[in-house]
Amino acid sequence: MNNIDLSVQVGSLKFRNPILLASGTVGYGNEMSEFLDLNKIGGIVTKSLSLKPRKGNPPQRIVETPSGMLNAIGLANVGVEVFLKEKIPFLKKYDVPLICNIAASSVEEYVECTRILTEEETIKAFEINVSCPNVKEGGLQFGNDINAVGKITEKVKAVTNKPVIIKLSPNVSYISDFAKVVKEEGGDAVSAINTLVGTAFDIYTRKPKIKNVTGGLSGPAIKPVALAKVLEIRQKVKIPIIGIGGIMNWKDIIEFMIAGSSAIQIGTLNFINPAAAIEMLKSLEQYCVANKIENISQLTGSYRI
Amino acid sequence: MNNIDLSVQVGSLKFRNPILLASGTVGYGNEMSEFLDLNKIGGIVTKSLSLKPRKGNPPQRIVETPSGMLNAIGLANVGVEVFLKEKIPFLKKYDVPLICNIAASSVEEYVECTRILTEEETIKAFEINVSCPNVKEGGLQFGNDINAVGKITEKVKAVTNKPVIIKLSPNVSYISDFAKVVKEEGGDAVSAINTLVGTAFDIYTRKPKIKNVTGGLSGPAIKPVALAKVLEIRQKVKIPIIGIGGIMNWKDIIEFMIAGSSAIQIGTLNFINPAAAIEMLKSLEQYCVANKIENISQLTGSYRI
Amino acid sequence: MFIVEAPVEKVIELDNQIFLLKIHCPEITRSIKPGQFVNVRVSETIYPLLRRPFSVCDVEGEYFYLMFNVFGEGTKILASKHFGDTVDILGPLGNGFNFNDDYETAIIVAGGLGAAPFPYLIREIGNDKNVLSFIGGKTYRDVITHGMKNITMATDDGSLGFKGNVIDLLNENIEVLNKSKIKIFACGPNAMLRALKDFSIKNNFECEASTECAMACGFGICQGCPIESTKNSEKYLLVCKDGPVFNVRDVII
Amino acid sequence: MFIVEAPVEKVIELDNQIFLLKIHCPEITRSIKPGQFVNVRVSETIYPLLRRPFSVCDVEGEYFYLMFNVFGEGTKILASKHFGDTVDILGPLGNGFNFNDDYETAIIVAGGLGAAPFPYLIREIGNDKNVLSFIGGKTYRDVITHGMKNITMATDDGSLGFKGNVIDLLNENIEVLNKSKIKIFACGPNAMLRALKDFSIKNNFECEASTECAMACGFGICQGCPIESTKNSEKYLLVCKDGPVFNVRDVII
Ligand SMILES: Cc1cc2nc3c(=O)[nH]c(=O)nc-3n(C[C@H](O)[C@H](O)[C@H](O)COP(=O)(O)OP(=O)(O)OC[C@H]3O[C@@H](n4cnc5c(N)ncnc54)[C@H](O)[C@@H]3O)c2cc1C
Ligand SMILES: Cc1cc2nc3c(=O)[nH]c(=O)nc-3n(C[C@H](O)[C@H](O)[C@H](O)COP(=O)(O)OP(=O)(O)OC[C@H]3O[C@@H](n4cnc5c(N)ncnc54)[C@H](O)[C@@H]3O)c2cc1C
Ligand SMILES: Cc1cc2nc3c(=O)[nH]c(=O)nc-3n(C[C@H](O)[C@H](O)[C@H](O)COP(=O)(O)O)c2cc1C
Ligand SMILES: Cc1cc2nc3c(=O)[nH]c(=O)nc-3n(C[C@H](O)[C@H](O)[C@H](O)COP(=O)(O)O)c2cc1C
Ligand code: FES
Ligand code: FES
Repeated sequence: MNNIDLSVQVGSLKFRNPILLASGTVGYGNEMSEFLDLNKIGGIVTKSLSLKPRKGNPPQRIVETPSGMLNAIGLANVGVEVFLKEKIPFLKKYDVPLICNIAASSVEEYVECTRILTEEETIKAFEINVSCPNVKEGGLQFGNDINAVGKITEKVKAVTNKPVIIKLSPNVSYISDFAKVVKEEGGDAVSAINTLVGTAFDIYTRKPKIKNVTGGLSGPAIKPVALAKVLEIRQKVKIPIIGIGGIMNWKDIIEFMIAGSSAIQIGTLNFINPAAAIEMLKSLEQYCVANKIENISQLTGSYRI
Repeated sequence: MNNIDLSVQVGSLKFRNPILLASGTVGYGNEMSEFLDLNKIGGIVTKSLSLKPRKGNPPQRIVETPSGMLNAIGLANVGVEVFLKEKIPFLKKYDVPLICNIAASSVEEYVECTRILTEEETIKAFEINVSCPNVKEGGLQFGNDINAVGKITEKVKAVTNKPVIIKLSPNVSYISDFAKVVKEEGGDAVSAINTLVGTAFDIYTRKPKIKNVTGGLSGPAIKPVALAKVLEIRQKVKIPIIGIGGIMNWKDIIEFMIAGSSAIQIGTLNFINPAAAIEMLKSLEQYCVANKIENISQLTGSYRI
Repeated sequence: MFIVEAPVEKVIELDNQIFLLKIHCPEITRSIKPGQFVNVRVSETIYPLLRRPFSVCDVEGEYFYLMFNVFGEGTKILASKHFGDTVDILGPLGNGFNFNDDYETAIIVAGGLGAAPFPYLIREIGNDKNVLSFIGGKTYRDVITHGMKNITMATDDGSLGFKGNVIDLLNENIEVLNKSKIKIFACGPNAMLRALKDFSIKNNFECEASTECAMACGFGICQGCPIESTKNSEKYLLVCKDGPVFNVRDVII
Repeated sequence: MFIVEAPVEKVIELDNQIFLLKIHCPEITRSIKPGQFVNVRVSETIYPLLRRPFSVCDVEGEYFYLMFNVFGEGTKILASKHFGDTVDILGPLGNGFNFNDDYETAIIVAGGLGAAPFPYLIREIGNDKNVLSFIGGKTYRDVITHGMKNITMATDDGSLGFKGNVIDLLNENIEVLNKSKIKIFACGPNAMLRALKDFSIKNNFECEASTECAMACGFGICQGCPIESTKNSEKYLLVCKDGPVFNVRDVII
């Protein structure tokens, strides 16, 4: 290919291409490695980690909806300690930027997780999940509370030298207000978006299809909303954006970059085609060649309104 | 059929069945009347009316998205005067509750429209659109401003004896806060939801696919979000709810009622199958028979959590 | 207007990956006029969600044809239909061409898939008038001559017929056009229609064009298909109801 | 694990609207074990969005079979596949039955479509052990005997075989079961599996059951398919990775 540069920069973070694998849709990398060469991926974001292991919500945790799915996993995860002991050794074998996603139910827990994990050199950055809609304590409250988001950003930044990305909730009136606070408090980038709050009922039992009652909506259904949130942030706040939401093919990646994303994450698609991330690289290059783009990062925010 | 009562009540409003046709998806009734017998419909909600005629947004106004569509019509409408003169005579011929939807760019305009229209006896209630995402002045601001929504409710109620339904925006952190204000200010019911803000870009021209840049997302894609908003209101505020968002079949109607809707509106579906509203009535009856429900209104809020 | 679950008779693939879909649908054929269209639900599922508008390409007894190429998901599904399948048709929609006016020669101007409505128009004009067809495309692949009469062709790259666009071609043939009282019937990309409008005004030719735009409903309830009117700047016309065929002097394309 | 675009050989409709889909897929047949499953993408489009999990029903050379009924959109599309179509297969997934243990008689217990994994299991057991099949269903329509051996049937309404559920049927036949060292292999609705677990514990029978639950990925990355473990209440097991076949004593069904 005619020397197309697919690498992108998110603040001080450099990725070999804009495709990261989203938190909660790639586990800790080992299963995915059977389908694709992790060394070719832009980066991996771990399942949200909490200080202690979490069991997560009881079943049923997922249900399909039109062009989307609801999930209420409830942040089931192995906890920071087991992660470092049992998951990091596998990830160390690869040359792929590892972003640790952290979820917590108090500011202190966010700080504590970061403090412990920042020692591990394999971890290149943190993505702070303030926006999981499926956990009652913390979760939604933080994501919808601008002061909490500001405080978490500030305190987490204070205990690590590594870039801190805040993953924002779309379930708010103006997401750019939150991006602004993140920037003010020293956050390095934002990820947008986490899932939309949704629900579904079984009309025969009249019970919610998801045990947790509500879940987070992901998949192509939410793409237009995610793009609008990325655009809103781009237009209002000068901060790097990692675009997420409903990406199903290489065209969606380009669309997210045009709307203002410096990099993107794919989530639900990993369940459908875990090899997709790598299959799309070639198409991205071809698009760049056809459209005379030397470095794909030129696309970021290149909309013509 | 074994004497199933499909009639429902929304505050003091009585409908022969729970299926209303949503604002902006039924025009002023005349085209729809070629496909279905308006006398069999629960009710009709007019396209949003403003004091003066509005030209609306330039094209392109619509685009399909996964299981949804974006629209930015921009409240194109004939205005109150022409409506009364040219559209009401047609609607008078039918025995179907007519709800007038009003959109405006100031509190005064809402009040003025209501004052004029309330004289017309064919109009049975008002639905106040405070939530159109596609009109810059007014629109989104009102829908996201809790004080404005309260004030509009109060002032509109002051000039009419007819029921006032406030159509809420989903693009807010907590929709139930808005429903609460509506109730406090004397509003008779809320409609939930209007469209979600979304966008889409053409990756070759890098222009937004919708001239207005952002549009409102409707269709089955948004159904889980709409259901969650209905449920949130139902759990937090005692006010009748008209459920809207992505209804494609009779099962979706039942689902919306279980989640807390007293009646529902169908929108995008009217474009795909303008006869759908009537085709679904029989299935609703069959469901009630099979599930030993005598009056369909028993379903409202009957979820089992 | 009808909504009909109509049986597919067959799908014919012309050259250039152009498809003809033959549908049995007396409800439509009884009253449809050249230039009118139908709005087609290509699948029973919610994917794709909206109907897709297509001009009626031709009518034979109780059958009508649609002409299309595989563009996106909707046309892909249509192209894969078989005898025994059905398609859900909503129509007839919009206003067709006024081809019974007082003129001697019908000038058909088609760009690419703009050819779609003309087999039926030409059939209906029959021998009442002369018909001359001017057909353009980017390359020879894009020139569709199916059902056309007295054809002159143009391609942007010169791979077939005249090298240039179809307006250049009309200018080349201006003497022919000036020989009798003509009326132009056009369909094609907006850029072509815009140029054709200028050409028609300059030469004082009558011209009706079938326009295209994104549509949701196709019958006037969604307001999704506005087109600027030259007569009333306060109000858009609707392509689906007031068109899709307009006198080019009435609209800003 | 593989992702393969595998050619459909044919779709066979059994009685009772049960379908068998025959797929050519050496990547799967080379290593798949009875009780393992594949996750199938039924359409190239985004509708339906997620893959659908199915037990491998049987294997013949480079072909394998899926067994299903038309339940929702996914199975509807699968049932309409033809020779020449493909399906996108991800697998083999999960852990299968441990059928080489030390026992004399394999007791197959299937409820409704729970019959799916057993033709392959029975084929693989071959003549190494005895096989007795106890098959239940609501009515005679729901009893699937395809590929089963030494069949005894039960229906809730008594329309075929024993009147009652399959656990009642096992109790009826308890003497037969006690005659040799048995191991139960079961698949069916959760209510049946729960009752069967009690039955197995009470009678001190070994019992493995293939469980079902909603899944997104099928290979352990989404955490969508938890099942409560009896050994560690701090952590769910995953049906897709730790199952779908479990020793019934290890899980709370
Ligand atoms: C009145 C009318 C008559 C028509 N007659 C014909 C005909 O006879 N033959 C024919 O081939 N086509 C005709 N078209 C166009 C036809 O409707 C589109 O080609 C068709 O909708 C494509 O559907 P698809 O699902 O294959 O592509 P899609 O997947 O819907 O389209 C792919 C992309 O193209 C965009 N797009 C699709 N259609 C349009 C449009 N009309 N304007 C702007 N963007 C669009 C979509 O937004 C999408 O991004 C007509 C259109 C109109 C309005
Ligand atoms: C490991 C495993 C093996 C399976 N093997 C078989 C098999 O061999 N044969 C077979 O017929 N089926 C099998 N199933 C079930 C099969 O996956 C479903 O029947 C299939 O997904 C239905 O798809 P659909 O699109 O037709 O229905 P959908 O439209 O997906 O389903 C309709 C409704 O049923 C619900 N639903 C679907 N599947 C499940 C589920 N598993 N749990 C709870 N709710 C559900 C959906 O949420 C939806 O509301 C298996 C499932 C698992 C987990
Ligand atoms: C099953 C599932 C689990 C998820 N778990 C997490 C998580 O632990 N932490 C997090 O920040 N986001 C989580 N997400 C959100 C995704 O990272 C992503 O933001 C969202 O799914 C939207 O992207 P998509 O539409 O491409 O899936 C999860 C999503 C899904 C579907
Ligand atoms: C083309 C279009 C135009 C609309 N116009 C209006 C409007 O004028 N006033 C209004 O209150 N809602 C309007 N809506 C919103 C609908 O009434 C409804 O709230 C929304 O579409 C969600 O329902 P649905 O998913 O069933 O379409 C419009 C929706 C569409 C798709
Ligand atoms: S397409 Fe709906 S009004 Fe024209
Ligand atoms: S289905 Fe995804 S982890 Fe089991």
